[in-house]
Amino acid sequence: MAGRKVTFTENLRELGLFIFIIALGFAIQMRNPAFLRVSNIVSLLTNTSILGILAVGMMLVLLTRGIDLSIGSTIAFSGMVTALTVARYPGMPALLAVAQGAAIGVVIGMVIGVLVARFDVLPIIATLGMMNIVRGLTYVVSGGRWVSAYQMPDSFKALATGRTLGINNLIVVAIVVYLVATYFMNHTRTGRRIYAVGSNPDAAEVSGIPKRRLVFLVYTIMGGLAGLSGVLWVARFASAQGDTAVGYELQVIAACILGGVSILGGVGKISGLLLGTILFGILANALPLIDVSPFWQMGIQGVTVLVAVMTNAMVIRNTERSALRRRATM
Amino acid sequence: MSEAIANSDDTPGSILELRRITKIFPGVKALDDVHFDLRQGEIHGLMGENGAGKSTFIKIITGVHAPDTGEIVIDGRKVEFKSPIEAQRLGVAAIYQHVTCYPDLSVAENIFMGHEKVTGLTRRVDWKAMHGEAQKLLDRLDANFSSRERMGALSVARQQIVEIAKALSTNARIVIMDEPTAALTQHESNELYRITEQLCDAGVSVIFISHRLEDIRRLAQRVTVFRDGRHIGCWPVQEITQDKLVVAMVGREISTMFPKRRIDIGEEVLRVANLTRIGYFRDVSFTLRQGEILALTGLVGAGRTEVCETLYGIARWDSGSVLVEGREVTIEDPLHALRLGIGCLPEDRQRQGLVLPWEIGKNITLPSLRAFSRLYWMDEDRENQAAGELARKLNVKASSIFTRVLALSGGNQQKVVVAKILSRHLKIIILDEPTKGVDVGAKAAIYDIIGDLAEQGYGIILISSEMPEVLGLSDRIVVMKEGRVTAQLETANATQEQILKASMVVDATEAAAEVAAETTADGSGSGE
Amino acid sequence: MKRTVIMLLVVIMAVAPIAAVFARGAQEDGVQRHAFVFKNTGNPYGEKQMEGFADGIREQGFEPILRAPDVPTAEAQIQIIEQLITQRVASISITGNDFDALEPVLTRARNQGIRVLSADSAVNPASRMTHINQADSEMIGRTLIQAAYDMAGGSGDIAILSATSQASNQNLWIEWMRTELADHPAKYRDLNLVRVAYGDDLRDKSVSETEGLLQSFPNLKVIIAPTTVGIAAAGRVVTDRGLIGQIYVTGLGLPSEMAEYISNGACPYMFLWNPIDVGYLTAFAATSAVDGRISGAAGESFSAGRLGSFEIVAAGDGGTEVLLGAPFRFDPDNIDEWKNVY
Amino acid sequence: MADARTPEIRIQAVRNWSWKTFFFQWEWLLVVVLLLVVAVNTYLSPFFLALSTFIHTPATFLDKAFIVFPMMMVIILGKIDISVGSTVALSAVMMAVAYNAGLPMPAAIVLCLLVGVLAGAFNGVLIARFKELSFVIVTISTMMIYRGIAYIILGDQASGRFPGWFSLFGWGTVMGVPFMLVAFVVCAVIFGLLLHKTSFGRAIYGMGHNAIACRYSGVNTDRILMTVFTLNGLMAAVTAIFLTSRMGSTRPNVALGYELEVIAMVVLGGVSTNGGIGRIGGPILAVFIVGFLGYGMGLANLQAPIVLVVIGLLLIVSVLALRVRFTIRRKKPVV
Repeated sequence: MAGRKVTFTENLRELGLFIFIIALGFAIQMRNPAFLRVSNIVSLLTNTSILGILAVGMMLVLLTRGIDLSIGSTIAFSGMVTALTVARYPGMPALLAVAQGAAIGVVIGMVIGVLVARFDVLPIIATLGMMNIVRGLTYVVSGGRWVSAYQMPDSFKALATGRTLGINNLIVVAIVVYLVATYFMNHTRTGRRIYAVGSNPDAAEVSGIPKRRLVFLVYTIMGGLAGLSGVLWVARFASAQGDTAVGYELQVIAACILGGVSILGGVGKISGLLLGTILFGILANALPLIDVSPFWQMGIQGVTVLVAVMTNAMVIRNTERSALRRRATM
Repeated sequence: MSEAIANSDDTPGSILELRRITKIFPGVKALDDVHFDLRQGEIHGLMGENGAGKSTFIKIITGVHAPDTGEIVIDGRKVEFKSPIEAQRLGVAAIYQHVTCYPDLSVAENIFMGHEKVTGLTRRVDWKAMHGEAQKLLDRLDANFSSRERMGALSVARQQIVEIAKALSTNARIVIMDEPTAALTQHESNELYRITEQLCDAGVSVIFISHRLEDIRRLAQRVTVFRDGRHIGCWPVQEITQDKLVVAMVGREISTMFPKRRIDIGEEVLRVANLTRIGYFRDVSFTLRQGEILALTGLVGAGRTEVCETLYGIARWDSGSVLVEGREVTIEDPLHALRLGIGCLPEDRQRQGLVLPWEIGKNITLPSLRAFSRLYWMDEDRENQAAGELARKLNVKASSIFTRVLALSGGNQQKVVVAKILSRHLKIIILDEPTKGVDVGAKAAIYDIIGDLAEQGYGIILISSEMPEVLGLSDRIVVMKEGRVTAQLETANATQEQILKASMVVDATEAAAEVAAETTADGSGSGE
Repeated sequence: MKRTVIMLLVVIMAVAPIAAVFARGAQEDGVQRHAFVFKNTGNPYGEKQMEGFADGIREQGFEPILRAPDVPTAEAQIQIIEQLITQRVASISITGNDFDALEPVLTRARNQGIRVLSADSAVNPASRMTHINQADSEMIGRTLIQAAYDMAGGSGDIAILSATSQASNQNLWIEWMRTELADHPAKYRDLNLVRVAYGDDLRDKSVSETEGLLQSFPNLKVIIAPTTVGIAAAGRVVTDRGLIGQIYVTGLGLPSEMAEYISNGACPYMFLWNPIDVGYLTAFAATSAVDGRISGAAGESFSAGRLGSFEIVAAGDGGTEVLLGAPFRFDPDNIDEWKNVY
Repeated sequence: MADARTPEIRIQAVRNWSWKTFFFQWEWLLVVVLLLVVAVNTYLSPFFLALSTFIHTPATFLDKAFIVFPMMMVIILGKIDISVGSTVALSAVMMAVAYNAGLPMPAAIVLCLLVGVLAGAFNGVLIARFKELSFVIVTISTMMIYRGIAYIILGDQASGRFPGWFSLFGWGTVMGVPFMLVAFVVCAVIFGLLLHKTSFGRAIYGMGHNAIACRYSGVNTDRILMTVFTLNGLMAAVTAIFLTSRMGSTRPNVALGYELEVIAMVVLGGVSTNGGIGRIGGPILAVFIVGFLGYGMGLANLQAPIVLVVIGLLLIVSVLALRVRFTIRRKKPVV
């Protein structure tokens, strides 16, 4: 019995988020019937998929009580370098470009990983520093230029616009990332140990879990996903510029937190993350549809995040109070 | 004491032996030429004051630290651990007081973290096998909760059981328990004794570390004492008296633990009537008078701490009344409580009592910053002087009040917390488990202080799970069980049996009736 | 506190000897230096302007200084101008991130004898001698509406996708677009300007906004985007969605960014001036101002190397300006020769 | 531990002065770095070394430095406030709009401060009342909300046209010294005293190490939390005044990214994001290090990306140095 109750409380969050998304979708649909059209749903998912991919990496980082502020810069850097490469060697297979971008991200992630795991630099500081460094390097390698659509071979642009099994590639990549992440987090030892490290780092240390190696791994994965996203970003918009994705990290973190990932570590589920990302995607994509003045958008996003987390807190408080009342009958 | 060491050499059946272990940390010799041996199926008590080197000792056995010199022998073979995993593989497991649990993960995962069950080919986590195995282990320990429960939702005692299950799951042959009973009540401790003995019957050897002499007497066959990183002696438990053991730990005699003093009990300072906080306790009533020590006892979780937290303004009560010196009061927060003259020595010294990285002096004056400042401006000279005086009065052992609290032993830390309370003018002092995790020498000092306080006319509420403490110190005893007061006794007439009965015995039919009655009461919508 | 004071004292006392060791001696070689401050770094359009400016200055035997902050804000430009004042440059030409906000610092520069001009994106008349305008704002606004009319075949919805809501250039052009629509109600009877959307010059946001436009207005025929990021994003969406031939994109954009969409028909044609020429012209205006040939008053004229002679005219904002010329039209016929230039 | 065994030592109440502890401080490293920055700048640009550089140029980077003080308190409390940049924008916009709507300028300035205080207090109340919400999420959402409100009010406009005397805040001088520098020094003294000499400051440090213990000791932790966040809002409004005065007009997107710059300076100043640790001198030195570094590299006409990379490296290298220092200093394990 007791076990049941706990599970219910813990799924409450996802349920609430789900209901909120449905309600929001309904409200938007009332204002603009174009919202639930298939083409719009597809474009919404396409535009959200990069956010979703990054959110997976960020969740891993947050699970270990870390944070990564450098991903916007990593996206720009990996995107820029990859774009420069394909512009110079148009014959390069697109998948190789993807691999190159991801590898660049992995290297940046490894540097952060070393700083955090080996030298115990606080994640917020290490990534703040790397954010500046990598952004600066992006401008340096590009020499202030952009790489434009005509310079990129079609095969490269097709990465983001092509379809696999009738579904846009970006969505396919996001789905694959989510499936792999679900498996990784729930069914592999490493995944579960990442939860353990975030849940109680000291315990992890004494029970012989390679805490530092896992922290290193987490930032490496985050870097790799950011690098991958950089390539997808550039392919999607068919342009690479130095100021790509400035400040994007905060959106990713906000999406994670909406999805129930705790920045205090150890707590967060892929299912919740998915809902949080979708909600954020709707906010970013649907507001233009319902004729909301662009000047209201930022305020609305902020209020939604605040209301969502506060409602969640209230619901949990109430649940706990009623649980207490039940207990009071002892 | 050298005669005691002799018998530890090459005893057949010795499963673990540590020889001439020395471990030096920068600036401190944590272990100095230490011996230890553990026999097959034995429960070996390990005692020593805080700072005696026990923790380092555990870390060396479990492979967290490597010794500087000396050797570890398991099953007659010399071993060297490069990581805790290697120690685990050789069958060494440690159960720490509270550090090793993952509150956000399930019980099964807690048990198998680090050696998860995986399926053969894909190496994926085999949840079914893990839960099945975990449930089997829990059943073996007679635990009545599920392996799917979230660890953080369990009581300390249950977490302890999970830890033991974890040790069993690694097929550990050598289990180290580090003060497992520190956070447990008598009842829960008894349960733990039973499980530990069960372990030994199954051939596991146990190193049982505890501050409580009672644990050692009940469980252990032999006891080893460390002091200041040195091995003092090792005796069969039957052959050593309690006093001798204390002397070995402290290095000096403690004549009387509980000096009986005759104190004049004065006016009533506190009256609590029908105090209720839904979900925690209900209808709690008692009074407290000047110079009186009122013991509040019962099992952990009986609502003792919650009552005191409510009186100290940490939480609000839902109904009932509190009168301080005859005037009815509301208590909003601890500051309010302090202004009313109520002070509190909280249960968890390190978390609630002290700012650990701070100096002694700053800690002492924290509750009375106002008194040492004018318009927020601190008068540091006056502050230091007052802090020094209090520290001297309580005999805090440190070179100056600028020593960090972090570096003090548990007992001295507790003295600092007491000094904090004394830095304000109070009438009522709540002491929540004042001797928890404190070594024997300091315990006596704290008892002494409590006596002094009563003599000075403070009304004292003492929460304690240790029966000798309750009986030895208090004037009256209030026993709680599951949020209710079940007995109020004059200490002079009280017996241990009476108290235990009031705090533990549950009459099944009576309990059922209570539940039924209150469900309907709740249903009628009385509410908050 | 005591500590802080002591440390500060140490810093102050140590500065002098250290300086003595490291100072190379302020060498003033007498070469006139002219500075150009663009909106932000990493913007190819700006790089081309700076390139043109540098060419123009070097051609006359002076030394160019090219600066741009890493973020497109007025705050950052103020810092750069302060640094330029300290360096005692002869002139500062700036592409303003804000119309008014640079006035105090530019006034300070002028008080120190530095000639101040704005180029491309103006600062207010009080803080500049004159403004080098790429093209007549009125002409841009009206031309874009005429282009939309042409592409829509005279009827249908049109929408504007702008940069940030504060971009002064874009807002001015949008105003002229509205004026053009209002001036000829009969001609544009069936052309509805349904919305002005803002993509903030961010790729992702511009794409979202474009898709929002497509979803909300099924009758949409033309998207006018007077900004490079916006027009490229719109071109991208139209291409991706297979809407080439149904929805047209036009506006102002870099040929390199737009080459793809002009070739594939998503954008039949669009306009821009040559940023290299803007910079080049600015260079000659700056040097002319420094040696006193022009004071910034309307009616004065100066020669600008290979571009010929230019006259200063009164501008709509009360100041004066120099017009580079009419915007250049890029279409499938000429795009290939321009896409590699800028 | 050994001294616990020697019973007859009477505990001393007098602090021993030690040269070792005095020189073994983070701030000295910052002093060295600052001197290094001066040296490198002098080498890079012939214009750097002048009295005016040290007296006048601070005005170019001091605007955000006013937030460094309260942000330092926030970080000592173990929290972070990401919304300050937005608070600057909101209070600046409110001031400009109010003035242009007919409010006299002094009243508009008061309104600006009031808006900052309210914005900070709102953060504080949310964080104190909803303990289960993390400060990160609260301030990320108010970051969006405050700037969002600024956009709603001003849309695509810039607002300004202030009276002439208003520009004195950012451009005026007192006996040859910029008013901003004077104000900064005054704030530094006030906040230094507040942090190190008052019971308020003591409580902040205590809460940074252990908020629960402080609550049990009768410290009004909620009120201190709210006060500190309110101060943060107030100083953000002060920054808004100086920034607006220097620019002469304002827009909803001013002060973008200030929060990260401020946090970086505070951390570079040796304030630990774990809470409880850091002295006022560090962040002050850090303000000048970052400021002069950027200024000097600008004088040498180095491009912005290089400056970004150098400041990022400085942050990481200095924190690495901080790590090394703590490893050296930690002598005893806590047994």
